[in-house]
Amino acid sequence: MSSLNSLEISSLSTYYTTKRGYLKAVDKVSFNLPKGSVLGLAGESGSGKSTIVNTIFRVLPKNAIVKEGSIMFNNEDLLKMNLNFFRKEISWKKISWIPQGSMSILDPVYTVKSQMIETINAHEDISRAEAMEIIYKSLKAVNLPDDVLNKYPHQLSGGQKQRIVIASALLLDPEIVVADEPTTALDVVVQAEIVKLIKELQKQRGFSMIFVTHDLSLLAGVSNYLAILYGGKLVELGTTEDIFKDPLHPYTQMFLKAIPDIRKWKERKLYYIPGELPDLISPPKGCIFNPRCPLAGGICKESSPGLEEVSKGHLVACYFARGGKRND
Amino acid sequence: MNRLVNQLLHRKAFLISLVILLFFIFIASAANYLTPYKDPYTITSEQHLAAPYSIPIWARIFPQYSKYPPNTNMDLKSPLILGNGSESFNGTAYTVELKPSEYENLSFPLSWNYQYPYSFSISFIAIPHGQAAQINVLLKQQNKTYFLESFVPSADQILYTYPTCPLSMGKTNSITISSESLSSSNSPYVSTLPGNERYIASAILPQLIFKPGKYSVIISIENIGTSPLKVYIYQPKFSAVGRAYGILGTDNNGASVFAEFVLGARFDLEIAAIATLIIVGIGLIFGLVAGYVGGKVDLFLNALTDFFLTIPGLPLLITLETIFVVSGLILKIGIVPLLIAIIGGLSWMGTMKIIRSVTLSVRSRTFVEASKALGSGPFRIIRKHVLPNILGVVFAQIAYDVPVVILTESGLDFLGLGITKFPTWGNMLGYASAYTSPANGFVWWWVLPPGFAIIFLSVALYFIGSTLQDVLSPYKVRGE
Amino acid sequence: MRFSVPWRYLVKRIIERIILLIVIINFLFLIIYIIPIYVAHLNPAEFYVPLSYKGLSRSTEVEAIDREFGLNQPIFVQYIDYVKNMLTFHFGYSLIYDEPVSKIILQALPVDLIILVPSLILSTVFAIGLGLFSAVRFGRLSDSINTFFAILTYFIPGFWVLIIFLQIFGFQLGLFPTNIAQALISPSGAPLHGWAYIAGLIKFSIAPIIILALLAYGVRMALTRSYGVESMGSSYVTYLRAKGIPERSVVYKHVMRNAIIPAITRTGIDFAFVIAGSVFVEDIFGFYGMGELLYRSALTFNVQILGDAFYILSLYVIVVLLVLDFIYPLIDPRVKYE
Amino acid sequence: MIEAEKISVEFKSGDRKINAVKEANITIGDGESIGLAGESGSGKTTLGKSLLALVKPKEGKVLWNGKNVFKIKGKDLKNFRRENQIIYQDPFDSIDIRMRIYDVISEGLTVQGFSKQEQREIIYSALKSVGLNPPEAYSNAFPTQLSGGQLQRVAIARSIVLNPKFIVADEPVSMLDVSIRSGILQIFQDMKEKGTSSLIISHDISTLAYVVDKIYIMYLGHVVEYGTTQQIIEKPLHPYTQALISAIPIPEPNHETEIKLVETNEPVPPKGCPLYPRCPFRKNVCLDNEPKMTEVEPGHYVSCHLY
Repeated sequence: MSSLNSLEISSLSTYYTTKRGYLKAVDKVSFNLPKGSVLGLAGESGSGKSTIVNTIFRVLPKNAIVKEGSIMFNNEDLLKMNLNFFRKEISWKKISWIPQGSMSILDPVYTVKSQMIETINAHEDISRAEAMEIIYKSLKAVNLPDDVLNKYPHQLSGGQKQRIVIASALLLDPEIVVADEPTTALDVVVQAEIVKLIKELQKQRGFSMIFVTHDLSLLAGVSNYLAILYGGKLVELGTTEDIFKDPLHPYTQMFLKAIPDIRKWKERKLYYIPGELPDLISPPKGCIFNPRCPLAGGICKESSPGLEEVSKGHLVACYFARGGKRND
Repeated sequence: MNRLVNQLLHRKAFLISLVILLFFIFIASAANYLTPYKDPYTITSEQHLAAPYSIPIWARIFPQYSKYPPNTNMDLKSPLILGNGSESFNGTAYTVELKPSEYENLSFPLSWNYQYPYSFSISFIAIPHGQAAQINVLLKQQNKTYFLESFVPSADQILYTYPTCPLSMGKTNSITISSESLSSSNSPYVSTLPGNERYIASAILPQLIFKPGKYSVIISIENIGTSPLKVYIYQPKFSAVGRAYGILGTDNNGASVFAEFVLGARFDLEIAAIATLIIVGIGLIFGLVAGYVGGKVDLFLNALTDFFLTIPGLPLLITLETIFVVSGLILKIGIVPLLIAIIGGLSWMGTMKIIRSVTLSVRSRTFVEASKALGSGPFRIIRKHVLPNILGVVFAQIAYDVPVVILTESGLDFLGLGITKFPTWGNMLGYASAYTSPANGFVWWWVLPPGFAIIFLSVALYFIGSTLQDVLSPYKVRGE
Repeated sequence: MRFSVPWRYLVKRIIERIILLIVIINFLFLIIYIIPIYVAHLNPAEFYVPLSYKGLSRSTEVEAIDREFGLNQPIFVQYIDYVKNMLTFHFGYSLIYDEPVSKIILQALPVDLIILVPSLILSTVFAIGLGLFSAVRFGRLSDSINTFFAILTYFIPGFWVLIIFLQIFGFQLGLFPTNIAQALISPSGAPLHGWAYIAGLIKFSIAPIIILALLAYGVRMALTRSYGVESMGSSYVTYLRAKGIPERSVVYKHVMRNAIIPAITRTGIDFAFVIAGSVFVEDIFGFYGMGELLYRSALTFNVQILGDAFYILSLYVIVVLLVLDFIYPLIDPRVKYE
Repeated sequence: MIEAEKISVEFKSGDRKINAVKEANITIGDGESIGLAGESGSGKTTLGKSLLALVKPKEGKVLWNGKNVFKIKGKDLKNFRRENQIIYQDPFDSIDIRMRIYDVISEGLTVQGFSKQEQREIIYSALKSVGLNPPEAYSNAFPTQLSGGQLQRVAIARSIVLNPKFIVADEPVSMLDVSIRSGILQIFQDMKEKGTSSLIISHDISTLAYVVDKIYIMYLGHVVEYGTTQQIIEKPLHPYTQALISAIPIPEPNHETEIKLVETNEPVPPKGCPLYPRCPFRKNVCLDNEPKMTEVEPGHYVSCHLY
């Protein structure tokens, strides 16, 4: 494992067992999270992004299995670790999670304070006063008044819950933070506030971050690197700048084009990707994107392209991407 | 539709439950064919079919019951003839010809493989021609002989030191010797018993006499006159009222428990069906109206429902019923319709609450508003969208309410506050518990079947209901 | 922890319950007075006066009754008197029992609590324990069996089980006293006192307590299970696990608290209605509580006692429900009280 | 064509009254395409539904061809329903999944009295026009067999079979993946070309800007600003509108969004401007007086004490 990376995911495959067979939610996905940087993990519904997060935190539902792959952290495979050790020493202490703070992410019958203290006590053997010290500090960091501590989750607004979830993630000063759709279901202005807050905290504390979202335009301002997922596969990986300036995969290209840009409203030209998402239980043969791809040729229906480096640090999984080698 | 049937048939619990339900429906609807009896509680001829508390016939597979006798009824045949007269048998009658002082014994073999019966009787027809005859009936086991009864013409009776019964010469005498009618005044054997036994002879005779073994019924004829005697004996029979009877034995009156069970099943299911219709009818209408119309109507209907939910149900049931009985109104209405009305009228609240809540949840779904936006009126929306979506819940409620009715009605019957004059599962349990005592032992064949029937039927209906709700409800509805 | 008293919520609840009480009194007036006397034109003496009382002539008795109950007054005066009497617990004197009605009721009321309250507590313990057991093992065979038995208990007629139990263990095997009178006397026939009395009481009540608990736990067990299952699959449990909270804590602190709230709430309601359903156990085990009082009044058509006992039962329900209204916000922080 | 005058809508939640919409005015002319933007809870959906008499306001009226839509009955109401349609946010919720697609779409036609023979043709052509080809295959399907995008197309087909003159679209694409959103919006643009007027409700002002002619901005039940799309996007006047537009993420690396509102827990003043607690430009007058709607430039109205 390179010392430059804080997390290395290689060839990760997570499937769900269903009555009709395996649902390949995540299929051979590999990427690294360079130290101190923000990696944007973008994809639409069914792309497998939340399955990746659940795999990292080992909280997959019962019908899910990790078929292959590893998630290396400090030269150790998170997936092979003893679960109790992982829960106590790695989870939250080293890698923490900012989930979508909506509806039911907090236990409705305990106060915010007791849930935060419980989190600290699960990992650190410290006094209540010390724990409260940490809690007050992290509340301050997310600009929340102290009185939210005595409230129950149903008494909080969406923005407040999101801040509490962020504060909780930072309690133990982790090395890596996984922000999982942290602004979905929030209003635009609150979203901007939360994104700004997360960005500032990341800069201040220097943790590495995986920022998972379906909203590519959000990532433009947040992440250093981008990983684009489609149908459980990683289709493109590179720096944010490279991908926005020069997207190589047809999916990325069309995806970017479909995002409305307020600066271009006068053009009044809307783009979209025709067709439907693939069925992940019986995926199309060949490239997963081929049924919707305007470039698809014969080979695309035959075999699935691997991720190849086109220019330095810019990888794409497409036979026809510019510069990509064509074997047929 | 096929899809639904298919889904239903793939659920084991549903199939088993369906079989159980159909079984009870079969019993109930075929009640008239399964049992010849109409009402063993009030029609006395349908009682005393066997001994009170007779075990079921099949229970004799258990060792402690293996020697219990069933009802027995046999023609006595192939007698051993002893005596100095002459006799002949023409296929229907035995003809005994005796000169004065001659006698003849017809000794019919009887093999008894059981413990004592509840009662027994020996019967035959005797036509004596001549001056005078004495006919003695005896029961003999190995070396012990029981002199049951002696028949002589009235004029000759004073000659004997033991009890005798009159015999009409030259006429047809239908002679029946029954253990229940033997007493010290008509039976030589009984008159020899010690005093205390003598008084209860009719009850204990079978116990005193019968053990498994070989017996002979002896009809002994003696010419006590001075001229030749000719006696015709027809149709000699032995019968015993057993202590094992039918499929489910008998109750304290010796009436068939199976008949009661079957009649009870029909009655219970009928009552349950009608009361459930009332319950689901009220619940559905109130629930739909409250849930769909909302506002003040909902407020009112909901408050009404809460009122009925708050007053304690069983005491109210008891109070109401008593008031109706006391005030004599029951005479105009009749207990059955009253029970149905009271149970139905006091049990709809849960159904109403559930229908209301699912109606509210369907109503809050956008497709209902979409339908309104397309121009549909409220009745169309209820018919096309609300009802089809809550259909599963309605079916489930029907299935859940039947056990509620049966349990409530059985409870009242059990207490003696409901139906007492006609068999129901509830009053079967009530009577069974009233008549089981340390002395009678645990009359399991009477106590268990109605209870298990209630449980099986209820559980089956529960599973049918929950499966229907599952399969017919596209959206998750929490059943509580 | 800071807790503000939700005044508005409580005042609203109190008013609601008082309205309910008044409606019940009116309802009782209707069925106890109007129906028998004015609809069925029944002579009230029929159910207030025994056939003979202290050698008084029948007409004197009836006059006395008319005076005592104001039955010779216009109906609206009777109505006002009735409401007044109910609210002030002036139930009058039962000539049939030759005792004040309130005394009869007061004697019956506490008898129930010996058996019914402990069995309610025990059944709650069963319900929560077995419900959580099933929730944690959701979908496995042990869950299915456990749930099936809970459902089965909904439908077992209580009186039936009690009879069978009484027959087999009481009469045939002689393992426990079959009625309370037998339990409270020594073998020589003298009444028990002190510890022996309490021991006798416990020996007598333990069987019905357990049976009633087994018959009653089902609904709350299913509630605990379904909320437990929901809680196990909820996103906050996933989040707690990701936060590294030990599984024991997740299940016994978070899932349990969420799963038992509905069961506890339900226990409160069952507590309110516990006496109402006690007729069978009292009748079968022969102890004289409210249920038996109602039952015997019904059998002897003693309308006076029936109406008053029914009123007291309803009042008990209302009071318990009102107390519950005060307790719910403490158990479940989500109860809306604004 | 449809004109709302001083609409106020109140909801009861338990014992609390919530003013979902307060004295809102909105006019939709023939063939116009209007956008209604604001954050969740701003009352935009409620206002949209009251235009179609699907929500009953406490006060105010909505005029349709001069008639108050809350008073019309019978035949008039039926006609009103036919001419004015709505499309919802969540296609999974707005379609009864017990019905086949054909029956879903035919419902409006049946209610409006079209014969069975007429229906078939109309339904097939509607399915084609929303891009569900071949219509025979789709019309036999059950809703559970379709994706969200396809279902939303069905929902649109259900509305357009009635050939409405006005459509309210309540967040029609917010539940859908970005890559297919424009496919749905395209249908709206096609309808607009045919002269159907529409009110598109969305929290996403950038999407709105692409498709509508005029934009109304709502905040806490109040319409705070409206004007042509150009006026609103390029020259937003109300501090809230400005904040809304500057908070939109721009798909360009290293672009910083600006946050122009103040974070606060102050309550909204009962009589003053609803934005008062969060407004960076607030003055004393804003605390006590609700600003009035004023026309700052032709067709551009704003309700703020700054103007």
